[in-house]
Order: sequence, then C-alpha cells, then structure tokens
Amino acid sequence: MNLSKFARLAAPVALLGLMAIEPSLAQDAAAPAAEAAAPTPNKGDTTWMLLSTILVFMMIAPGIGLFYGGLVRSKNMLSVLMQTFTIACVLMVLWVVYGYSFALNAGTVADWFVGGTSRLFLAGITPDSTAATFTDGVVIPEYVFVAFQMTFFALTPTLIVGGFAERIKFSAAVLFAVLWATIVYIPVAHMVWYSEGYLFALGALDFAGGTVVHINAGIAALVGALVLGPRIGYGREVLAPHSLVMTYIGAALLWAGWFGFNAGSNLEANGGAALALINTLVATAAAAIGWLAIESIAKGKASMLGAVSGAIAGLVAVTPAAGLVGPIGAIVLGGLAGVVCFFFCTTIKNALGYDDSLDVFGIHGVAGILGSIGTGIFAAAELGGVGLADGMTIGGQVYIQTVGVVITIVYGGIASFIIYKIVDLIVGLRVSAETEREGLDVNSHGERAYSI
Amino acid sequence: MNLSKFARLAAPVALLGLMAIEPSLAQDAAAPAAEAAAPTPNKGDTTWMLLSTILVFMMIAPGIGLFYGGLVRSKNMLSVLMQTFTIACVLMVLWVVYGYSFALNAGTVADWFVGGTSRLFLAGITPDSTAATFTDGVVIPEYVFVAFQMTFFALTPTLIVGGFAERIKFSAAVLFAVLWATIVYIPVAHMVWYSEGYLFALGALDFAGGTVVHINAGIAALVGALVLGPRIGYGREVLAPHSLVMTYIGAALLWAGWFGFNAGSNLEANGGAALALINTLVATAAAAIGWLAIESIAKGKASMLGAVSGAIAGLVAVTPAAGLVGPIGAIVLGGLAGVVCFFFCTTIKNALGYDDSLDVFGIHGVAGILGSIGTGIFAAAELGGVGLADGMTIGGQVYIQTVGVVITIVYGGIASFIIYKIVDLIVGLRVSAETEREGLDVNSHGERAYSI
Amino acid sequence: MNLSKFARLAAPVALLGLMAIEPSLAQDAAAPAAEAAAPTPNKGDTTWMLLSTILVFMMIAPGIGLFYGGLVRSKNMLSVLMQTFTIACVLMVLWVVYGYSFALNAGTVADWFVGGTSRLFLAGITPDSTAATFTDGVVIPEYVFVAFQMTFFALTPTLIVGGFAERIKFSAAVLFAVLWATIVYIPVAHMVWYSEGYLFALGALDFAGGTVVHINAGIAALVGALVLGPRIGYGREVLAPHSLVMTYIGAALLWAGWFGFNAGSNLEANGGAALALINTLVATAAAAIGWLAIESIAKGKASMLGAVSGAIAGLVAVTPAAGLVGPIGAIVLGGLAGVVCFFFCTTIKNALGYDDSLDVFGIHGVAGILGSIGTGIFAAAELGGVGLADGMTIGGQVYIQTVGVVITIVYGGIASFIIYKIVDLIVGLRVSAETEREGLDVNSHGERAYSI
Amino acid sequence: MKLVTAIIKPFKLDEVRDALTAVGVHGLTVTEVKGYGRQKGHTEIYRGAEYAVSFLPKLKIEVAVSAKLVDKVIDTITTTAKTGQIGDGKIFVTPIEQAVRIRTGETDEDAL
Amino acid sequence: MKLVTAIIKPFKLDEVRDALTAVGVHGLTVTEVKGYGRQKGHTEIYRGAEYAVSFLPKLKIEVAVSAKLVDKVIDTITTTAKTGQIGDGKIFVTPIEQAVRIRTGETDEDAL
Amino acid sequence: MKLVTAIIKPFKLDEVRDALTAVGVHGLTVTEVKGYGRQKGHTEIYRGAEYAVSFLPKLKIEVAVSAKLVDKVIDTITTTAKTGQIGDGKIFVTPIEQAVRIRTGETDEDAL
Ligand SMILES: Nc1ncnc2c1ncn2[C@@H]1O[C@H](COP(=O)(O)OP(=O)(O)O)[C@@H](O)[C@H]1O
Ligand SMILES: Nc1ncnc2c1ncn2[C@@H]1O[C@H](COP(=O)(O)OP(=O)(O)O)[C@@H](O)[C@H]1O
Ligand SMILES: Nc1ncnc2c1ncn2[C@@H]1O[C@H](COP(=O)(O)OP(=O)(O)O)[C@@H](O)[C@H]1O
Repeated sequence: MNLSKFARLAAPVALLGLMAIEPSLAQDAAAPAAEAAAPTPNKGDTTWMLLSTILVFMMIAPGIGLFYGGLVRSKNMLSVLMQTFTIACVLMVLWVVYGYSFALNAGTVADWFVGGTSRLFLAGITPDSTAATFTDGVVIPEYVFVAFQMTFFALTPTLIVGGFAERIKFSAAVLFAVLWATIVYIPVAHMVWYSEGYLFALGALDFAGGTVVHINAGIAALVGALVLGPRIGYGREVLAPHSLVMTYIGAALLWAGWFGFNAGSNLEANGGAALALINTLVATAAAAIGWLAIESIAKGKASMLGAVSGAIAGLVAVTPAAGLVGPIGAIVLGGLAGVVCFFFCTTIKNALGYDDSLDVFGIHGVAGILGSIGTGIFAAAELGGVGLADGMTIGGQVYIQTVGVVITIVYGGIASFIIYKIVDLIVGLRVSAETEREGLDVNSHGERAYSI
Repeated sequence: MNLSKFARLAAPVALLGLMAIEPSLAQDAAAPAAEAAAPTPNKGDTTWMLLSTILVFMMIAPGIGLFYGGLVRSKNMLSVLMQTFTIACVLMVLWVVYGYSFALNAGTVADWFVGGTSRLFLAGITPDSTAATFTDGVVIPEYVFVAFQMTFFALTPTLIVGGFAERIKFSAAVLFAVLWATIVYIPVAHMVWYSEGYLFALGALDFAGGTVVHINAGIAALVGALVLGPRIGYGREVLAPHSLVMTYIGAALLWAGWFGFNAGSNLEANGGAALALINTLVATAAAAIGWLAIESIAKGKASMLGAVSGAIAGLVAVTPAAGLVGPIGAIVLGGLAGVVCFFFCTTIKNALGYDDSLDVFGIHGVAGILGSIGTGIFAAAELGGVGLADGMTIGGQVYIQTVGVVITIVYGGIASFIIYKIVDLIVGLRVSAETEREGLDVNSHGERAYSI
Repeated sequence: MNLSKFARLAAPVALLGLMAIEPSLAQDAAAPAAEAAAPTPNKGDTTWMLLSTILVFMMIAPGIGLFYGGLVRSKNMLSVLMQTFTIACVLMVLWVVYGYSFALNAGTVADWFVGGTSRLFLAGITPDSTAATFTDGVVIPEYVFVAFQMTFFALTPTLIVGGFAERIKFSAAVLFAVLWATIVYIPVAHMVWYSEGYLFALGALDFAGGTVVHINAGIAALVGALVLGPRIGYGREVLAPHSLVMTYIGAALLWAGWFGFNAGSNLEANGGAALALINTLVATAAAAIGWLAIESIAKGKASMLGAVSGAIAGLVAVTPAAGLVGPIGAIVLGGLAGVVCFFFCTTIKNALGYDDSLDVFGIHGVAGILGSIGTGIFAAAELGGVGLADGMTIGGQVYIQTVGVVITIVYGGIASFIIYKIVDLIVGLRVSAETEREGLDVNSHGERAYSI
Repeated sequence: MKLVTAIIKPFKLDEVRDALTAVGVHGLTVTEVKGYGRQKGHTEIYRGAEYAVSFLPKLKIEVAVSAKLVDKVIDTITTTAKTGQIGDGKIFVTPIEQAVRIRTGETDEDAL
Repeated sequence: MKLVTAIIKPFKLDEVRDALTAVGVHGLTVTEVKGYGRQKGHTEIYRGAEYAVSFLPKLKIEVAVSAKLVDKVIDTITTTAKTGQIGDGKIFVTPIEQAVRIRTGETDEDAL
Repeated sequence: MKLVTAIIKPFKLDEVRDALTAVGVHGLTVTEVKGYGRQKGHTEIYRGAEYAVSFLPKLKIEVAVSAKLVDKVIDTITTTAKTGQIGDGKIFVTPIEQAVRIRTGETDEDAL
C-alpha cells in the first residue's frame, strides 16, 4: 500500500470505482457479461465488509437504542427504542429506493452536490457487480458496499433523537428523520465522499464520517433542542437517567460496532484497517480517561456515565481520523476530546441553557468538529500520521477541514431548522404537557417498558 | 458465479461435497494423506464461516433468551433463560455425538429420510478435512461446517420454548427438546438439505432453513400449547411482558445474528452472501414497517413490541429466500410477513383461543410458511430473483414449495404430539398450579431474576 | 498444515516472527522499503484477526462488566462496571506505551523473563509491518497483532475485580491493576508466549492463555480476597445477586467473545481455528451440563447461575487446550471442569471461609489449573488431540504443564500480595464501613445504577 | 370514617378491586409489600450461598370508607381474597379523623 | 400527635416536601403506591392482548406531627399538591398514640 | 390491638424480625420506603446535572399486636434497630379497631 496516496485520497476515492461498473441488467443474470478482465473481489475483503456492515448494524440496534434509552426516564424508555428502531427501518428501505442512487452515484444536474437516478431501486446491481476500494484493482461486491453504506444512512438520523427525546411526537420524529436524511444527509455525503463532490474535490479528509455523520447529527439535534424547547421540569426536577446499566451496555456495543464503522471504512482488510482498529481502541480509551481525569478534579468523583460519555466522545473524534493518524496521535486526539466534551456538557451547555436532552451536540457535534480539524493536523507524517497529500501543509489541510466543518454546520443547521418547521406544520412536533408528564411509552405506544 | 445454477441448487448442494471427503483418520494426523490435488479452503471463506457460526451462536444466547425472557412475567424470567440455554448446551454435545452424522451424512437404510453412522463422534474429521460449498472446487474446513450446522441444531428447539413457556417442567422441556431434535429436526434437515434427501431431490428451495427451522419449530410450539393447555389466568389476568427492554435487546441481537444464519448459509464470502445480507436488512425493515402500519390503523398506536415482532416475522420470512430473491422482492416479502403475522397474532389466535405464550406459531410458523411459498415466487428472474431451475415455472416451484411445507407440518405435527405424550408419561409436562402461581424461577431453579 | 509441528510449537511460536520485522520507520511511510520478498498478509487471516480482536473486546465490555455486575448488589453495580471499564481503558493506552514492547518483544537484560524497549510507543510499526503466525511464511499485519494482544492485556486484570468487589476503593482498584499488569502479567506472558521465554522454551502448552490469563487472575483475586477481608455481613446477611439477567447476558457475550479469544489465538483462519471454535462450543456446553448435573444431585435443583458458572468454567478449562485437543477431549475436559468448579465453589470455599466475592479463584483459578494440566493429556494424538512434540510422553508433558502452573501461582501469588500492600500504603485498599453499607455507586461515583 | 387495610395475595387484586367497586367503594390505594407470617417461604441458592427467604410478596390495599360501609367492605374482601391456603392475609381497621380531597378541598365523607 | 397521610401525584413530591419543611415539618416518609379512583387509566396492548390499566402511579406521604400542626400541614399539602385535575389525591388524618425516636429513645413529640 | 409502625435502616431488617419473633410476634409486613429527615442525603451528578438526593432508602415495618405486647415490641425494635447514628428511624403506635384473618375469618386478637 502506498501510504501517501492513501492519505491523499482518503475515504471518498472508494467510490470512484462505482462509476466504472458495467450496467449489467438484473434480468440478464444468467449471462453475466464478458467481464472476464474485471477484477474479482478478494474473499477476505468481502468477509471484512460483511462483518463491518453487521457491526454498524449493532450500533443502530441495540447500540444507540440502549445508550440513549438508559439516559431517559423509564416512562420514556420505549419511545427512544421505538424512534431509533423505526427510523432506521424506514431509512433502510429508502436507501434501496433512492438513497444510494442519489448519495453515492453520479449526478446529472449538480454533481458537486448530489447524485442521480442511475441506481434507483438498485437498478442493475447483481451479485457479480463490484465497487472499487482505495486500492487500484481491488474491488468488493457492490451489494455489500450498498449494505455497508445503508447502515450509515440508517444510523445517522437515529443519533439526532437524543436532542429532542422525551417530548417529541413519534410521527414527528419519523417524518423529520426521513426529510432530514433526504435533504441533508444525502447531499453532505455526496459532497464529502463522492469523487466529484465539492468537499471531496477540495481535498477534505473524513475517513469514516466525522462531518457526514457526527457534526451533521450534532447540529440537527441542537437545532431540534432549540426549536422544541426544554422538557417540562428541566433544570428544576430530577431528570436522572433511569438505567445507567442500559447506557453502559449501549456504549459498549457502540464501541464494538464502531470498529466496523471506522475500520470498515477502509473497505479492505489490510494494515490500514488494522491501523483504524487500533486507533479506535486507544483514542476511545484515552478519551474515557480524559473525561474521568478532569471530572475527578472538577467534581471530586469519577462517574460511570463520565467514562462512557468520554468513550463516545473519543469514538466520534477518531472517526474522521481513524485510518489517517498514528496510534499516538489518536491517543492525543481522544484525550483532548474527553476533556473538551466534559467541559462543554457540564459548563457551556448549562450556561447557554438549552435542553439537548442527551448531549448530542455536546458530544457528537463538539467531538466531531475537534476530530475533523485534528485529522488535518495528526494525519501529517511528521506527527505519526500516514501523511498529507503531496505539497500540502498542516495549515493548508486544517483550512480545508475547517471549510468542510463550516459548510456542514451552515447547510445542516439551516436545512434542519426549516425541516423542523415543516414537520411542525404537518403533524406537530411536541406532545401535550399531560402526555409528557405521564410518559410517551403509555401514551404514544400503549405499553410500558418494565412490569417487574 | 453462475446464478442460474445457484438458484437451481440452493443451499442443499453445499452438502454434496461431504461425501467426497477422504476418510482420513484423526490418529493419522501427522501424515495428512496424499490429498495434494484436493482443493484447500480460501481463508476469506473460512473466516466468514467462523463469523457466521459465532453470529448464530449469539441468536441462541443471549438472543432468543432475552427476546423470549422479556415477554414473560419476571417470576418466570430465569426459567426461560435456563430452558433455552440448557437445551442448546445439551444439543451441542449431541450434535457431535450423533446429530451431524445422521442429519448431514449419507444414510444406509433410508437415505431419502435420514443419514447414517459414518460420522458418529465426528469420526475421521481432522483440521484438514473439508466440506464442499455451492461452488465447484470451493471448500471450507469441515470443522467449521460442523460447528455452523451445530448452531442451527441447537437453536431450533429453543424456539419452541415460547409455546409452552411459564408452565412447563424444566426436565420436560429438556427431554422434549432432545427427543424432538432427534426425531423431527434430524430427518427434516436431511430431507431438505442433503443431496439425497426427499425434498432436496424434489427441488424444494430453502436457502437458510425456513422449513427445517421455522415451520418446524412453529408447529411443534403450537402442538405444545394445545397439549399443555393455557397458562393459569390466560385471558383474564394481566400477563404482560415484564421487560420489553430485554425483548428489544434480544430482537436486535437476533437480527444481528441472523445475518450469520442467512448469509452464512451461502457458505462462501461472495456476492451471493452480500445479497443475502442486504435482503436480511431490507426484508426485516419492511416487515417491521408493515406490522407498525397495520397496527397504527387497527389499534391507533404503533408499539415497540409490534416493531420487533414485525422484524422477527420478516427475518423468518426471508430465511428461505435470502440468497435467492432480489432486494425488492425481499422488501415485498417482508412487508407482507409483517402484515400477515400481525393479523394472525392479534385476531386469528384470539379467535382460536389457544395459548401459544410467545406466538411461536404466529410468527415463526406463519411467516415461515409465507416465506417458503414466497421464495418459489420471488426467486424467479422476472421478479428480480436469481432465477429458478432451467424450465421451472413459478407455479411449478410454488407447488414444490407447498409440498415441502405440508410434509414438514404433517410430519412435525404428528411426531411432536407423540413426543409430548411420551414426555408427559416419563416426567410429566406441567408444574403444579401453586408453582405456576409463585413462578418457576423460585420453584424450579431456587433463585430469583432480580433483587433490586 | 503440519499438525505435529503445530502441537509442538503451540501459540508461542506465533511471536517468533516478530523479531524478523524490518525496523521500517513510520516517517518513511511513503517509501515502504524494499520488502518485496517479504510475505504479505492474507486478507482472510487479517479479517479473522480483526474480528477476533473485536470479539475479545466484547468480553471486556460489556461481557465481564455485566457478568460480574449482575452478581453484586444493585448499590454496587456501577462500581463494578466502572472498575472493569476504567482498568481496561488505562491498560489499552499503556499497552501502546510500554506493554507490547516488554511483553512480546526481545529483551536485553533477562530475555527468559521479560522483553525490552524496542517497541516502546509502538516505535517503527507501520500499516505494512507484519507479525508471524504458526505457519512459516504466513503473516498478519503487526497492528492487528498488537491490537489482539492488547485486548488480552486489558481483559486479564478486569477478571481480578471479582475477588475484591463491593468493598475496594476505585483508586485502589485502578492502581492495583496497573501495577499488577506491569509486574505480573507482562513477565508471565513473556515467559509463556515469547520464543525465548522460560516456559515457552521448556515446551509448556498454553494455546490461548490458561496460565497467563486465568490462573494468573485467579490467584491474584484469591490473594486480594484474603488481604481485604470479607464484605460486611458476609455469611450472615443476604448478599444475593441483584440481577441474574445481567449475569446471563454477560456470560453469553463472554462465550461469544471467547471464540475470538481461543480461535483467534490460532492467528490464522484455517482448520486449526475451526477446531478451536468447535472445542469452545462443546467444552463449554459440557461444562454447563456437568455443573447442572452435579447441582441437581447435590441440591435438588438446577440453577441458571449454575448453568452459566459451569459455562465459564468450561471456557476457562478449554482455553489452554482449544486448538490442541479433539472435540471429544474437549467435552471430557469441559464436563470435568463443571463438576470440579461446582464442588470447589460450593464446598471447599465455604469450608475455607474467605470471601472471593465472585469466585474468581473458584472458577478461573481452579478451571485454569485443570485445563492447563488437562491440555498435557488430551493434546496427545492417542486421545484425539493434535499430538505432542516428537518423543514427548503424556507424563512428560503433564510434568511441564505442572511446572508452568506452579511458577505462575508462586510468582503471581507473592507479587500480588506485595502489590496489594503497596497500594494499601499509597491510597488505602478498602472503603469505610459506612460507604460499604450505603454502596459504592453513590459514594465513589456519585450516581445510581437504576432509577426505575 | 375508617381506614380498612388488607394484606392479600397479589393475584387476587383485580378480583378484590372489582368486588369493592360493586359495593360502592370509589377508590383505593395499593402498595407492594413483603409479608412474614405462618406461610413458609423458600430457599434460594447462589453458588455456595444459601438464603432462606421468609418474606413473601403481598399487596396492601388501603380503603378509606365511611363507618357504615366498613362491615360490608371487610366482608367483601374476606370473601374474594380467600383461597383457604395459609398466607391469605389480614384485614385491619383503624380510625380516620379527617379526610380531604386535594383537588377540591372537600372534606370527610365527601372526600372519599 | 397525628399521622397525616397524603396520596399525591408523583411529580409534586419536591414541591410538597419543600413547603412542609417551610412550615416546620422535620421529617416524612414516602412510599410508591398505585391508586385506583375516579381518574381514568389507560389501555396497554401486547400483540393481541389488551389490558385496561386502572391503577396509576401515586406517592403516599406520611408525616407524623403534633396535633396543633395538623391544620397547617393539611393546608400546605392541599395547596402545593393541587393541579386542579382529577386524580390529585387525598389526605387522611389518623391518631398516633405513641412515638419513639430509635436512635435516642426520645418519645412522643420529642421524637418527631 | 395496636399497630406498631417502625421506620428502620434496611440492613437491620433480619435482626429486628428475629428479635420480634423471639418476643412472640407471629407476623409482620414490610414496605420499602424513602425517608426524609435529619440524616443528610448525597449528591448525584449526571453529566452537567447535579441533583441533591435527600430521600434515603428505609424500610417500614408494620406489626399488629395486642395492646399488652406493645411496650415489649417497642423495646425490642428500639434495641435491635439502633446503631446510634442519625437516621435510625422512628416508631409510631396507632390504634386498631378490628382485625380479621382472611383465611379463617377469625377476628381481633385471634387474627394476629
Ligand atoms: N401481626 C401482623 N402484623 C402485620 N402483618 C401481619 C401480621 N401477621 C401477618 N401479617 C401479614 O399477613 C400475611 C399473611 O400471614 P400468614 O401468617 O402467613 O398467613 P394467614 O394470614 O393465613 O394467617 C403475612 O405475610 C404478613 O404480611
Ligand atoms: N377511598 C379511598 N381510599 C383510599 N385511597 C383512595 C380512595 N379514593 C381515592 N384514593 C386514592 O386517591 C387517588 C386519587 O383519587 P381519584 O378518585 O382518582 O381523584 P380525586 O382525588 O381527584 O378525587 C387514587 O388514585 C387513590 O390512590
Ligand atoms: N415526622 C415524621 N413523620 C414520618 N416519618 C418521619 C418523620 N420524621 C422522620 N421520619 C422518618 O424517620 C427517618 C429517620 O429520621 P431522621 O430525622 O433522619 O433521623 P432520626 O430518626 O435519627 O431522628 C426518616 O428518614 C423518615 O423516614
């Protein structure tokens, strides 16, 4: 593997090969065309991508469901599980219908911004279709590439649920997620990961989705928290997590699944994936330690919720950097993320007074920004990274990274705001005060989480 | 990969190669015979099958344990975990002793129905032994094939536990499972998956076990529910699930493990496995949506239990179809399964009045039948599938599928009934009314699930 | 694969190749040296090791956290999750800093006992660096080898937590773990797994870490239980597990993760890994059955906690044996472990009167010893194993195994005792009686596990 | 006014509640409790540790009623909560001096 | 001495506690209970099975006070626990004949 | 007959139960409650949010006894439940006017 090339091209190049796929017809399956000369997938790579897809799936369920669910009051537990689960199911189907086509395929109107209609309903894909990877001549079955990217599409909007949890209508949550995934996720993914996308062309580095997934979700959650307003009793009543045990299980499975998210984004089972794996171990560990250390100093006690919050912050921060920085760089980046997110969630958020129920912005947003910028720094070969593009300076890369962050925040923030308003008009965003008091589980879903 | 061949041969062909294995002696390990010309396993395939085995294992524990356990009352939680766990442990050992030999190897007496004694105690298998896959010349280590199939053998009878949960004696549950696995599972597996088996020879398609696993377990559970009679208080008292959170975790892990179950049944890490993976994503998602949609219309609320029940229905329905239909076919099949199973579990079951405690028949049985028949339809190339055997019409295939379903139901139903009666004679099926009131955990196992 | 060689060399040989790695400089990444002739990793192997690492990670979190956490009272639940999680995070970082270098690389001072400084901060490792496996010419990326071994280093000290749970100071637990991992784990791992290590050179067989991980942790926990003294109320008050459901989930995920631990120790995705996998299935199942059978006879009831305790005993016992014995040998070994550990935990421990809160010694220690000795027996070709070294008798091998066990117990026991005393001097080992009464969660971490 | 407190077996709740409603009781309050008495408990074993559990799950029902209803209420509970097995529970009657409905401020019998 | 027992809506606890402290109450005991009354419950459906849940979560507050404080305590609870919605709950007053503080052995009003 | 209600520290339950049995009490009922009083609670912090928890876990023991046993029961509880630390709890005695054993219909002292 030629590392300098790897660093220069980053994740987006993986998609370059897609356009080269012969438009073999599904109907024509019995005669799989004369693609004798075409590269065939290595089965080790194929297995790695099957595994990575399954791992990211586990982040969706039970990962994020339990992580978030444990943090709400027991009367709203099922509503969180339900919102994350249903949103993901709907988006999985929509990914097949139009998501994949518009996000990661060539567009005709404004290819710098969004893809086109060539793969609607996965038209033309067969078990023999392949998608390119980072390495010339190395391909994977297109179906597994579609499935892997499907899990990202399904996961991202579930993260936003943390911003408006415990007070949103079920229908509003699902409708928002569908509109947001379509209007915000798809173009940002296209701009960042697709070869002709604006940010990709600019040279922005985002190994596994720091901008597309985390900053994007973080800003949408923040806007949601502001638009919906705080939960009844916020700041006065005890809104303590109902089960930190569930939050722990969720966090542990998120971490486990994140290996697929980060190292799977390498698309190939080689030393690069191994680097992303080890970085996803040590950055996370360092972030947990960072949060606990500062918490011990500031509050006198190290908390379990602090440990797992720090871990998630570390996972977010290392997401854009995973295959691009060295392990020591990952430790520094993670440690920083733990400290900064602690400070943000405990101090700045309280000072600002908005109710981002589960700190989606404070963790995914803040650590996402930190990680995206930090990738521009620690990817440099001098700092143990795999190296920037030829001739690129750290300053230059940081500038490009910042452009990516700003575009994501501005576009995502404004679009999210408009989508919330539209959803409010169509189905209404918030449940009644009485429903909120009694809990969403009984009122919105007709069931209770526990009868022990 | 030649798709038309793939469709024609389906899962069973994987076993064809087994008979070709040289009877190399374990003792002779240091001199692994002159099999120089024999194909050696691709390590990507081997890894894929190792992974798939581990995934199906997770369906057994904690998957089905939590899914079922959350649905019973807390006083019976441990009994469900214990029954599923112990049954699986006993069957894993029995698979090595005689299960593998009789289920998936050549038989001497009635090879169309059951195998023989050649592999008792895994005689003759070494780390170098291989098993064939769908593709000529592609093999995997026989040990991993044995282990993969072991998890199916261990899992299937645990599904039946849902039919008689909360009232069966522990000893009766284990004894029933052993007899049923021996007398029902083994011959059905042989008939469906073994090259000389009756249904295989007939051309019945069952990619990952719709008949062998799901219809089979569903009918056994229904018979069990009828033989044991309803739980005390059924229809009058509140028998609500004690923890839908556990049910959620279980469902999510079942889904995750099912990727190994379905895509692992491809036995090879290629585009076919990727197709089975993506179908296992979208059929399941569509089924959850289907259940929720019809539930919202019929009951006014979409429930979390509905979402996961739909998902399981979708997983069951796509099991026989996973590697044979296209993603759009999978979505249609899944969506249908969600709607039909909702209707069955909420209306037909109530009308009939039997107490299949956890709806094993309503979900595994019904969706299994739907999926088996549907496979005969959506596998057709015209409908986006990989194609039926040369000259086979959809009508013809559906007829064959129906034969498979009917044979499984009739044979499994009658045999199960007899086995229940035998178990009743030997150890008695049902606990005393007082034990049932107090709960099985304290009475049968001397412990309580929670002391919080 | 040449089995007799495999048996002779066992796991340690995997590390032989490490010394051969070219000291390629990370900075030099763009010009990856002229290593054209060097073997490159097979992607199937790489995927297998990525997967195995992730599986062992899941043993750490949520595996051991839930298994142990469920067994304590709810007021101490978070303390257990927190201790295991934090210890693991700290050790992951330390593995990169110095652990890997001293444990699994060449030493200059006393290479029979401990490694050296060549890999401090993972100096010189790049995505192209490789590590050797059991098979000549087969390599894996060094980063994944480092990550895989990192999870062992992080996991082992978390096992010890069970010995002093519910009464230790958080700071003491973390400090003890760091010192113990450095002073005990690293040299024992070097002696057992490194080619020049004392026990490796002696010919001791330890496929996946029976001595290094389990006996080592077991004895440290026993010493801890003795040094700290029993919990308040031990033997008088009810100290029942607060959630056997969490213990069940933890046990199931430990089992699932252990496939990576055992079969991953094969370092290659071949028939040997498949053998280790199937052994990890059947030995565990047999051990659960063994415990349940003897428990039914002795106490009249088979318990869920018994089933999972037996399973863990079986997993421990098969750890040193996994790739070296045949499935029938594994069943015998597992069954024995279930019976012996039941007897130890229920009778001998009560007779001796120490409070090893979660039976770390009774399960990991006792089954570890049994498994280590048993490996010397069942690895013999006559008993279905892969065969001992040329000219080695069963008696001879058992003698060597016993030497390994005794050295581990004596060295680990004495060193652990001294470390506890040092920790007591520095931060104090035990919380105040009032804190112990109220629970560690609220007092040490300022939070509660459940607010339902 | 009197407070009728009954300790009953948990699975009898719905039956008792329905019967009380039928004799004119409009409200009641239920608490999960653990009872110790003649009814024997069970033994739990966790690995080596055996615990004799002598506290059994019961429900406590509290009904505030006017004095004249007391006998009917006692009767109703006795009849419906009875299984004839040991551990069926007890009824205690204590005096209430004042009662208030928080929502309206109504007092005494009007408050019930 | 009197025992003032109030059944209130759970989210009112902190408010009531603060108000009682303000009028000189030094201690109280709270129990999670389930209330049946005029306030209607909800329906739960689990697959086919529908259950009408008529017991709602409430909190029971017990305060032992000297006779002269009773009216003030009733008043305070009525005011703070009131939402005006059905289901706000009840207050019952019963006589206490003796009181003891376990720690010191102090009795009666000194014990409160 | 009297109802002796004691609020005690949870870990004292077994000791108190044994001592009461020794003085001739045949049954009692226990409820998990939360107590507010002089004993200070603790602070919990979840990310930024700090909550002062002033309610502490306690157990409420209710024992119905004949009037002549009351003093002995109070004495027994006071002695065994005492740790001397703040928060040991209280005992309240209230009058019981009637008692019934559901299983047999026995009344008053025969019912205890
Ligand atoms: N003296 C008592 N004071 C308070 N509660 C009691 C008393 N005796 C019994 N109980 C309660 O009544 C329940 C049933 O009593 P028990 O003696 O087991 O059976 P029975 O009611 O048939 O005589 C006990 O579990 C306990 O909750
Ligand atoms: N007769 C009664 N005895 C004991 N508790 C009662 C009685 N009536 C009502 N309650 C309690 O008071 C609560 C509120 O009563 P409800 O009739 O719903 O509304 P409101 O207090 O507004 O009249 C009930 O949930 C129940 O806990
Ligand atoms: N006036 C009261 N009414 C009812 N319960 C009380 C009262 N005062 C105290 N308690 C209960 O007694 C417990 C112990 O009281 P506290 O004041 O903390 O200590 P002590 O009993 O040592 O004076 C409290 O937690 C509460 O449950």
